[in-house]
Amino acid sequence: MHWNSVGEFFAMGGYALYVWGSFGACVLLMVVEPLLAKRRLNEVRQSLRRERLADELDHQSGTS
Amino acid sequence: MKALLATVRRDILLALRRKSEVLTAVFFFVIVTSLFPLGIGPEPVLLKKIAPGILWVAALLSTLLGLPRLFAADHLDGTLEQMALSPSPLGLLVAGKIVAHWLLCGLPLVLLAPVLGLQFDLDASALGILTLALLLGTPLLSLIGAIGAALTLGVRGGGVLLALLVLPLYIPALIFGAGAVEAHIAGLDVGGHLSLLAAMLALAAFFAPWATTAALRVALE
Amino acid sequence: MKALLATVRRDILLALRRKSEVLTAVFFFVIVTSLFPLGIGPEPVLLKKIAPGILWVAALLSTLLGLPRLFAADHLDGTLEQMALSPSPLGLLVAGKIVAHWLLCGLPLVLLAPVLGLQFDLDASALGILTLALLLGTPLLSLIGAIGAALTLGVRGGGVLLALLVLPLYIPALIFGAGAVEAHIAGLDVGGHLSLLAAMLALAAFFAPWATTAALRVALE
Amino acid sequence: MLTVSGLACSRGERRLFANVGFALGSGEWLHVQGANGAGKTSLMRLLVGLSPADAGEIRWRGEPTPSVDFRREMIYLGHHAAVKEDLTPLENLRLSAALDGVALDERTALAALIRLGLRGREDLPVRVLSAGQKRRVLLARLLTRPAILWVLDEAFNALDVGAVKLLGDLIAEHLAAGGMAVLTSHQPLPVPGGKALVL
Amino acid sequence: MLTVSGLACSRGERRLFANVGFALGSGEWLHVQGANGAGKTSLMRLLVGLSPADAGEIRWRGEPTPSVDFRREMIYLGHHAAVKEDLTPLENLRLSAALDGVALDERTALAALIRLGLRGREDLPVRVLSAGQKRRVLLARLLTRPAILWVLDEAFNALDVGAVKLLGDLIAEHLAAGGMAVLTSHQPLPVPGGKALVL
Amino acid sequence: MGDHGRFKGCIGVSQSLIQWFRYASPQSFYPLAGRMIPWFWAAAAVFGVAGLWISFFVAPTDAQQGEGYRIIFVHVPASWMSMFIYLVMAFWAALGLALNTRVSGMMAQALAPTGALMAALSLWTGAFWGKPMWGAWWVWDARLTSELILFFLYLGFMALQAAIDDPRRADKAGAILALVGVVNIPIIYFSVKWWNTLHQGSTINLTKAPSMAQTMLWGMLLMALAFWMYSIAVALTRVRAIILERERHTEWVKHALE
Ligand code: HEM
Ligand SMILES: Nc1ncnc2c1ncn2[C@@H]1O[C@H](COP(=O)(O)OP(=O)(O)OP(=O)(O)O)[C@@H](O)[C@H]1O
Ligand SMILES: Nc1ncnc2c1ncn2[C@@H]1O[C@H](COP(=O)(O)OP(=O)(O)OP(=O)(O)O)[C@@H](O)[C@H]1O
Ligand SMILES: [Mg+2]
Ligand SMILES: [Mg+2]
Repeated sequence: MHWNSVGEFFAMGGYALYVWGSFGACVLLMVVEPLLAKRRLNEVRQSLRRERLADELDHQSGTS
Repeated sequence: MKALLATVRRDILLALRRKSEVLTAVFFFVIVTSLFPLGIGPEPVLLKKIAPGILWVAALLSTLLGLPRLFAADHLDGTLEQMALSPSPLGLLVAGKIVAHWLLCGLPLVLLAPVLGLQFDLDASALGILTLALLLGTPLLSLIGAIGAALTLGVRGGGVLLALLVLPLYIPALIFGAGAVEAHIAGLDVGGHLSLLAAMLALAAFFAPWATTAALRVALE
Repeated sequence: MKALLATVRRDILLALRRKSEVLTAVFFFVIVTSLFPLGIGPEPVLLKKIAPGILWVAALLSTLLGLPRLFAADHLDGTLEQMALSPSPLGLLVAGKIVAHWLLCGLPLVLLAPVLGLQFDLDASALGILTLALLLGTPLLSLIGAIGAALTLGVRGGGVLLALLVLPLYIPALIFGAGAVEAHIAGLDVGGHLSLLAAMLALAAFFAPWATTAALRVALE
Repeated sequence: MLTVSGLACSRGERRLFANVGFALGSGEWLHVQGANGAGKTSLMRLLVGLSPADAGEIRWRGEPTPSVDFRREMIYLGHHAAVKEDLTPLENLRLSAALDGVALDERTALAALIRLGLRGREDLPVRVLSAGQKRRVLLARLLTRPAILWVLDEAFNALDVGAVKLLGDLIAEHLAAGGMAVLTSHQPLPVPGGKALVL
Repeated sequence: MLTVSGLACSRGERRLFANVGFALGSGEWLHVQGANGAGKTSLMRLLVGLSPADAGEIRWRGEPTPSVDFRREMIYLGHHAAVKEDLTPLENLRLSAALDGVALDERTALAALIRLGLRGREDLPVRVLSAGQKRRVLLARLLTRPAILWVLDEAFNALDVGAVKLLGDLIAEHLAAGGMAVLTSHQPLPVPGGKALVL
Repeated sequence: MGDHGRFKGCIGVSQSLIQWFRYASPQSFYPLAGRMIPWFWAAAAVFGVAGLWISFFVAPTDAQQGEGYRIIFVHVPASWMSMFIYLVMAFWAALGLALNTRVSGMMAQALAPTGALMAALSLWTGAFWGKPMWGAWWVWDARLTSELILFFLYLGFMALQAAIDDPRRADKAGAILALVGVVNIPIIYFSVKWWNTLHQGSTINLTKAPSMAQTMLWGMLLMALAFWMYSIAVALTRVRAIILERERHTEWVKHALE
């Protein structure tokens, strides 16, 4: 452990912009991408559920 | 006027429907600008020197690339015939198509040029001049290009003949547009270059729709 | 084999019938190479330095410009369907079309490049290398381009998507092709560059017709 | 209202027709007949003003034709599909109305498409439709764009039996409402009456 | 010789047809019928091997189809004109024969064009021909390219009365010589006999 | 003769593999992927935490580059993954073309955005490294350029697929493009050898001893593992969505939602 303070850690020996810019971009994109993928999955599921509901309603009105 | 807006809306809708179209015109611009450093080699001083020329030539070529499609699709499927027969004046519809073309092919280049210029290590004020010159120049390219596209419509040899007709007319825009940035880098005044560009734009805005309409009528005969 | 020759003959006949086509591809090459001196300004040393890069980029762009038409016309009017159903193997007909494309768009560039290079003040031996590199490189451009043309056939976004797909694949040819001439000017050995180009050409000659045929069958489905 | 006199047309060195003349009043229609290559399409294109005639004149309400009034009151559907393959039938219809400067709400457009038997296809891109369905999308414009003179070149091509009957009915309704029509077709037309012009 | 069984095809989410089967022997022909959008064109494209079927199989002389033999013995003419607008009818005919690897001398080609009523048009670029004349150029291939199975999609479209009769005769001759044909058309066909397949 | 037997055995194995791929239906793959995803997330988290710990608290300051070198811990994994994912994508594409399996096309389509993301990260972090080290955000160096080409290939693949509506056709066209683009991978990898460039040469080499501090190497490897697990997890999530989108009209999807 060679950091003497939190401030020193964040300063990254004067390379803060570059180091944090890189790590930050990675973290940001790697958080956003799974969320987007997950949302895509949820959207399909949602629309499938809606369709099934509609099917059921059709069926009910058809038989009654 | 409503018909003009309707045309703009329609063309933009069509382009968006083909999703990739808008993005890829821009990609072409990006790729062409990055081809030159590859062909020429990575010397920063040399690259900075030729940057304005390259950006302008790339803008010119990517406008050119989209031109054959400006009227061709409408011509092939008969929509252009219908436009010519429409109660709205054909000139208005044509103006709408030109505006849409600029919004789709010209404006993105203007917005992107500063970013690409950055890669060539141009400084902020040079980038400003570059953007301004492109803002005046790209509508000019669309207007002149429309005349060429209409003249070569349905003609044998299409796209390449179009390039042959249009490129010479683009040369003044290229010289003054790239010249403005170079003059600025050399520390000279750029007012002259830019006002010449503006004058050419005004002239073209006045005559090009008219010439294009006439050429389209001939193509439809 | 007879079918291959028949395709070559047919495509050349069609191109000659549209007279302007052959000439204008060449004109495009000429005009693009002469745009740069206009955009960049007339400094002989600078121009000589960037000459190989510019000539190669121009060759690449003028090949690209003709690519969308490689299969499009045959697709639109249904001839491609007939080819796919013909008793002659489709791969052979496709190879014929690629050969014809090179004869029409590639070969003229090779023949013209020395003349244009002369304008940029390149000396005789550099011109020789340039011609040799183009002779190996332009068929490569046609082969790779054919794959792209087949993949984007009838797809929304057509021509520009094609550029997006094909240009990245052209980059190695550009680097080695222009690199050969630059290396020669710098007094280095060019054998490595040229043999790499030749290797890429052999690879492409082997795989491209196959990939193109597969892509065409997909497009026809 | 439409009077044509002394019309002549040649293509290449071939004279297709000369001295063609006719007049159409409200409720009347003209059947242009002739073998392949006789010049029917050429005549139609002269009529609507897409190409100039060698001789003769065409008057609409007494005015020489390519007038704005004429363009507003005439609709021409040719050999071409004239629909955008990437758009849906509904979008095609609404956008072409917008270009003509005609207001067209979604309801009317949809009704027209359904009348032409495109129910369930309103939201597909035209590209995937069958040959006959593409023609129907074009024909839907007859319902959404008010016009007095209908100029239809081989409009019955590629249509199935039901659609042929439907289009016949549409034309008959249009004539009954005081409209006019100029038609070509190689099949017998399911529209009663009509003058014939043989080229 | 042509046996089809259990053929199924869907487009998008729509099932166009399933379990289509038939057999054609020498001298027989099949009339594929159905409303616009029923799937006639789609069926033809499956038959000739342009697109893959969802299920089912197609055999020619007992072999599964996209075989070289099948391609040699079959000719398919679709909705498209499939002629080069810049070439003359004669050039079109000879070049397409060359692509198929068939020898075709000028005399035979000319005779075919004349039989199809294109006399005097052999040397015009196809671009200037009328709609019906373009179709005739395509149909001339039936005479110059020997084939056993003719697959013709709406071949009677755009033809005038004389040409319809002529094509009917051609088909009848072909059948009498032991050929086979699969046809679609919305009009009644001037060919006697024939099985019907309604989609 | 013994060889003969082994040869036969080989055929048997490859045939059963082919059978497996052929019947690896979306229907059975969908739940399987669902069960695997949490494990990959967990692995990604573990490796990620360990890797970050080493990158920031264990690895020593570099003698030449100071703290700036720490970018290596994201730059190299992202670069590796961008190339590796392309290879995997091309593998699935080839499989789809050869065996006409449904899952392969979906896998290729699911991998592309993640690959593009990795290529973008490689470019981004490289640029953020280049500015302090070389004094420029971007230079037209061979490796940088070929990585840019890779990024464009990913974009091209996605644009091509987006431009074709029929999924079957989109898969096949995409597969052909992916296979053609594979030539770019060796170019990226060997570019530092073939041209004398600004970019770092290989530090990891199978034949030579690593020229890098042991702890740095460990940090890089752990981060690479984390990126790897992450990529698998995201791609599987996306492939599940794609399976449902494409198979929405089949019976099994209606029951798979419970
Ligand atoms: C936008 C700019 C950059 C791009 C696109 C890029 C791309 C790549 C790629 C693709 C690799 C993996 C290739 C391999 O492992 O052989 C890599 C590795 C590496 N890069 Fe970069 N890079 C960039 C900038 C930089 C900079 C500025 C530095 C340092 C000054 C750097 C240092 C390294 C190192 C040390 C490796 C590991 C090499 C190895 O271990 O094999 N890169 N880079
Ligand atoms: N340059 C030319 N030289 C000679 N003849 C020409 C030329 N251009 C066109 N033609 C002829 O002019 C005629 C044009 O006919 P048009 O298209 O009007 O026919 P149509 O009656 O509509 O036929 P169809 O029933 O086939 O649609 C054709 O016979 C064509 O061969
Ligand atoms: N993606 C899709 N989604 C839904 N339906 C589709 C899709 N693609 C095609 N179709 C439908 O498939 C059918 C294709 O029909 P096809 O072209 O085979 O008809 P056809 O019988 O030849 O008709 P025509 O008589 O009009 O030529 C059409 O009804 C079309 O609407
Ligand atoms: Mg006609
Ligand atoms: Mg059909």
